[in-house]
Amino acid sequence: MDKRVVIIGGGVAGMQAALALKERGAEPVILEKEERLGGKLRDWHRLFPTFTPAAEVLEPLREGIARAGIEVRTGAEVECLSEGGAVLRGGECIEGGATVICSGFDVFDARIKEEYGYGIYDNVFTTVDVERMFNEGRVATAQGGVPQRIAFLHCVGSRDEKVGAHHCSKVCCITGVKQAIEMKEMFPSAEIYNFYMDIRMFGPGYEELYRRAQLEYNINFVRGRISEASQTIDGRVQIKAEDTLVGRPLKMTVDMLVLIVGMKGGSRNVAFAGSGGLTVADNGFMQPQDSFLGNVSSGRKGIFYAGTVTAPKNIGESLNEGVAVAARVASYLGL
Amino acid sequence: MAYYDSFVIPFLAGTVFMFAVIAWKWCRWIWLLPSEDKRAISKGVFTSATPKAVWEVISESLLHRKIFRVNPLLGYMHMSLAFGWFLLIVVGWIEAAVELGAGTPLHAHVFFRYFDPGAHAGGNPFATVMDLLLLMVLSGVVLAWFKRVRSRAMGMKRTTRHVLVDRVALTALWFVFPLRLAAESFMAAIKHNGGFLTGGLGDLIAAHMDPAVIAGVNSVLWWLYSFALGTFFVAMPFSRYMHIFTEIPLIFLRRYKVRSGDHTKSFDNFQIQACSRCGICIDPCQLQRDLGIGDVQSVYFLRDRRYGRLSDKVLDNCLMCGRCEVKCPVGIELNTLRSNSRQERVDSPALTRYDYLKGTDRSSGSGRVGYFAGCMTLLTPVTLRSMERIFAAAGEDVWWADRDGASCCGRPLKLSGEVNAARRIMEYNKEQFAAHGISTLVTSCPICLKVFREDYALEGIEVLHHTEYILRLLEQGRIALNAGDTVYTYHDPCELGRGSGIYDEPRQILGMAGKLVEPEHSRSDAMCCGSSLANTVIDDGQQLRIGAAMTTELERTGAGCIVTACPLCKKAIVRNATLPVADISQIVAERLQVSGT
Amino acid sequence: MRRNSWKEYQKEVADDRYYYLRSCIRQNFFPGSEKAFLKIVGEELGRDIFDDPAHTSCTGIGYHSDIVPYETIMTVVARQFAMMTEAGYENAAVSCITSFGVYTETLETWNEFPDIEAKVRENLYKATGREFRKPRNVSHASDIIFHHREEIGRRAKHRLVNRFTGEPLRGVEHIGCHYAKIFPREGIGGVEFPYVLAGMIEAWGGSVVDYPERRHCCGFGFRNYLVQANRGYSVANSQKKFESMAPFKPDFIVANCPGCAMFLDRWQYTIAEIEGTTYGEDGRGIPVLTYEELAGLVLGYDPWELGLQMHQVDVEPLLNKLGVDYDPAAKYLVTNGRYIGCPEPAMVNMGAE
Amino acid sequence: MPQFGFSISKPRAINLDTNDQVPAERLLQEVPELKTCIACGGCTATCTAGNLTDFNFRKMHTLVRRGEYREVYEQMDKCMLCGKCRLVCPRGINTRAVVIKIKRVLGDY
Repeated sequence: MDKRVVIIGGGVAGMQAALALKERGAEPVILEKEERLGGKLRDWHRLFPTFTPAAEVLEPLREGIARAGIEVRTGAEVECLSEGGAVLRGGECIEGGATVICSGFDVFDARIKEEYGYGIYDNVFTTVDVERMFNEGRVATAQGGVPQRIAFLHCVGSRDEKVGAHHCSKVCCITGVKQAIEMKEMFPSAEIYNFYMDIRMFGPGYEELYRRAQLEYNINFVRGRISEASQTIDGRVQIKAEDTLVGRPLKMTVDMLVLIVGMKGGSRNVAFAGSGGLTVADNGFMQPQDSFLGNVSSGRKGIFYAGTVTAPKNIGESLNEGVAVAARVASYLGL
Repeated sequence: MAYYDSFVIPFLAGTVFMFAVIAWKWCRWIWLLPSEDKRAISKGVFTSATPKAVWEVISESLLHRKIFRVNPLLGYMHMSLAFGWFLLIVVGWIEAAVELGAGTPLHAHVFFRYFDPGAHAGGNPFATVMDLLLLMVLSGVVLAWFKRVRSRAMGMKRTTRHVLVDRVALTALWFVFPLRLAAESFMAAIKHNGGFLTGGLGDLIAAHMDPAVIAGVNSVLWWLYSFALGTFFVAMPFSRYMHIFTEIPLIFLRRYKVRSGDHTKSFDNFQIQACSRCGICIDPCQLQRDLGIGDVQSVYFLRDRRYGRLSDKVLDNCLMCGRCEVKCPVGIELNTLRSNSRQERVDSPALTRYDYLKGTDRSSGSGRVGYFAGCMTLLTPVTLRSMERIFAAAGEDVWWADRDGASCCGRPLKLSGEVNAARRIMEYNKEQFAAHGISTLVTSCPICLKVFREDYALEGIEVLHHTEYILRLLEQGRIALNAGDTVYTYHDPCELGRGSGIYDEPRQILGMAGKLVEPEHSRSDAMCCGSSLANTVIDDGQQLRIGAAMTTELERTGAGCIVTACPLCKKAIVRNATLPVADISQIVAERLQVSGT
Repeated sequence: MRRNSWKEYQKEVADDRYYYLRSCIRQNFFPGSEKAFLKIVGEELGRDIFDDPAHTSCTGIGYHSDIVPYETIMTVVARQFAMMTEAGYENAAVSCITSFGVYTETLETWNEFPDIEAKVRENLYKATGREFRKPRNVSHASDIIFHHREEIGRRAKHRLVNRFTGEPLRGVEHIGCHYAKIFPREGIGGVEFPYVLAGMIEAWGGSVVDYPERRHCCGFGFRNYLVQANRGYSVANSQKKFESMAPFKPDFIVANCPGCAMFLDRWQYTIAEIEGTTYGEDGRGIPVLTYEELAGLVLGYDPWELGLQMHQVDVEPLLNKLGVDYDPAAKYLVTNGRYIGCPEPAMVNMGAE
Repeated sequence: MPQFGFSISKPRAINLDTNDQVPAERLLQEVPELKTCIACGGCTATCTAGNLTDFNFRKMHTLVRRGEYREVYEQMDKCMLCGKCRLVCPRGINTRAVVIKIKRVLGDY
């Protein structure tokens, strides 16, 4: 049988899957649409809950790929699936004995929630912007000032009927806590507020980090969803929420409003489903065969999943799925 | 007694009964009209309104010109039945008068062939005309039967489901003309007094049947014919066929500028009973089209209100988008009637409900132009920002009524029926407008616009939607646009288009900014986005489906950007669209020419 | 009591040689109770108890009403101890729950902050020239009855048994908040499962009603009662308890706090007059006793000697169940035969008609 | 009756043993999605009336769902039905219907 395995997407799940497959004797080829491997993690600064630099996860993976001599096609955007592989933009077919879809998720476009003013007001940012600023080493308001008051808003694009997202993006709660702490470390005198509907701390060390955010970093957590934002005369952002635990409307002016954007299913999912005979779940992510024994299988022969293509996951879970899918693919190919 | 036979009794009894009931209804309704309506009538009678009404009666009640516009076949069906029957009566009356002399009793006209004294072997021109007319009516009946089976062929996807009294009247009506044909044909077999149709059939019958049998069948048929007429006349005032006569006074009253209003009144009866339940209002309804809700449309609302069994479900479940109202061949004020039904049901005095508004003033700035964003616009800040830029570019000093949140305009409350309570809010807002000395009030919300114009009576203050205001600035040269090559498609908000008649202004503005393509349904036929505040029944999923269907149509235009002019519509489209969606003010603000260039 | 967790909270109660510290309001509301206590401890049990005419109010009500500062009340307490020291006693027998709370709070403060104790000693000496030894044992009077409950039970003339049915009488016990809610270790049974009164009821043949609002305050709350406008809140607390206990059909309520006994009794009248609601059998009130009265009845004392005519809710139904022989005509006559007047008939006493 | 100069305070506790849940159930039958409310407070924060008065829509409909109806009708009267709350609700609740139905269930409609 063909030992070549087509891996769509060179994020953490795809790289991990390629490394594990190579170890098992397969010949993986990674198709990455960007110019470098790394996926969404390339734009990330540090990882929750340990504040591990993203590079510490990315570099060993990249080095491993290079050392193992795994074939990597960058700038290769997959249009759809073919019989036994993938079709690149431009029409080229890359085929093998199996295909692993590791195409990940899309970040919710915060502009859709117009009332929060992203892209309209200068000082409204997303968590992605904040990571970029951390990477650039300079966080400042649009006017170039030091933020004295920062508000984070949880669940932007998650659990919101109005944007067609019933699902919880799972990792945003802890991201909000992590970034709040990083902001506080950067601006010790700043007041930081997190506006939330529920705080869901599902992972090891997450709840502990939440507790530290409250206790050690004096991050304020207000149970209420911001309903609207507007720009003040000095370019700051006035936000309105209800402090639901008090039962009264609350308004405040902040120097930065950070929207904690959620994950949505990848924009290519529908094309993959159409061309590969796969199923897109109601939440827009790919539907694995089942949630337990078949969570890296698609239900179609020779097509497998790993990482956030099937649901919101954190880095650790995505990496584990890379290993898990390699085992499944290896047994499928009889390696 | 001359020209009498006992078979005419059902007909005569039915006729007397029908006219008595109709007379009673009309007299009562007119008597109960509010005095201002009575004054309007007495003022209008001796003006040109009366001849215009007469012409309208002919063109609508008899010829059904508006239905022709919906579908020619449907129009012909209605016209053949109404006008054909009318001519049958008129020509029949002339013929009877000529043959029998003036002063003959009513039934002698109607059953003239039966009482016809002379034999016209060969050529009675009247008989030929009457047969032609009968043929015309019969063709209408056949089409009506056909419509029951295949409504689509007549331009209607769905037809009305009728109540029992309608079915009785309808059945009787279907029988009237075939029975007339049969009775006159048998009579012609005896008397040879028929035209080409009845006479021809009569000859056929005479040739193949025993004369005694013919005589027996003949007398039974005349009885049946009279009975069918009588049944129809008895059922008629209680059925949808009441519209036949009610539409006539309605046309006159409307010409005399009598209208329905916020509160129910006697005039509403003329409108309600002028509904023929033709069902033309069903197909345009998006609740029907997109959600499959088929029992709340205007025809059912009017029917239930007429029979006093209006349920909340029917009354509340309407977008009041007005798509049916523009299509109604009778021109019934459907939204007004629905509103005043809601008013009658829920309105309470609530004199102190909104006292908290007194003394609050969240406005800022000052100028002759006031800007009222509207509650919903506060959730589409792009619009707000764009208006700020436009005002600044035009050098306009602006009084900002509600930039930091303020009172509602009152229309949502009014739409739910709470007119009295809404009035309190309106009074408060009016005081605000007056206190700040504005002469122009610009709003970005078509919902606010409509209520400002129609209910506020803002003396000395011109109310404009921002599309109108922006166009005016462009025409005056106070701002100018950089034209681009973007292809826009424009969605007409219900309250702005059908509600306030503003169709051209946004199109002119977009024409200056780029290229405009129209969706399949536009202007007065434009779709509703589904978010209408008038509907409190449908849930979010249902709103979404209506919005999705309408957005699909906009995206199918091939435009690069969807433009609208209502914050609610914008929100609804954004939820479904893959294309960029913008309020028209945003397009203008983005394309503003910087002064001096 | 099926719950045995009370045993985790035991306290030492002196067996003899008590210095009696009276309660201000009990002397007025239920004068027979304190008299009965002295008689039971002194005569029935043959213990040494000294009722010192020189001791004073502890000023606890003033303290809890923010009128008397803490420094002042500690000095008053110090004077009581000085009187006790001078009389040669070491075991305080406190009649009042408020006082009991004040004494325990003061001693605990001195224990934690010896400098405060030194300051108080100095103040007392400067003001009165007196010095004191801290008591070896501070017990509430109900602790002492609890301590001797078996001996009282052995001398019982009447057991807490319904003589018509032979069933144990159902008693609601109500513990004053300051008995154990301040320092759980100072109360028998602690704060969650207090046993001081329950132990008496069970020792004397009755059964204890364990109802959901058992731990709830009677509502006295000092400032809540003392300000007329706040009394609606005060009575609402008692009402909450009555509504919770009523389904258990209690035969009587016994309290160890002067205020609680007073309010549980009088508020039944108030609620009946305002709302027309009563909580006892036949539409009457539930009789409310002090623990001394309960002990006195068990020992066969005359109910009118015990002062039971001073109660708002008539106790006769309870006396009948106990089989107490009493003279209805003597209810409102004092020992010399003088008529002391009787209350107006009230719904709480007439029952459902 | 003697004049006490005070009345008995009503308990503040929500008593689910005794509260009449029938109106609450009727409301939830008519607007079932109200059950999905996660009390984010978006409605109350954006509320036109709530920014001018103490009207708290989230609290009011929660009270109704708990069978607490005292003063809810009067509070609901402050609502202007403008519908902003419906636009911001992440659960897609037909909040205007909730207002109308609460008043219909509790009041003089």
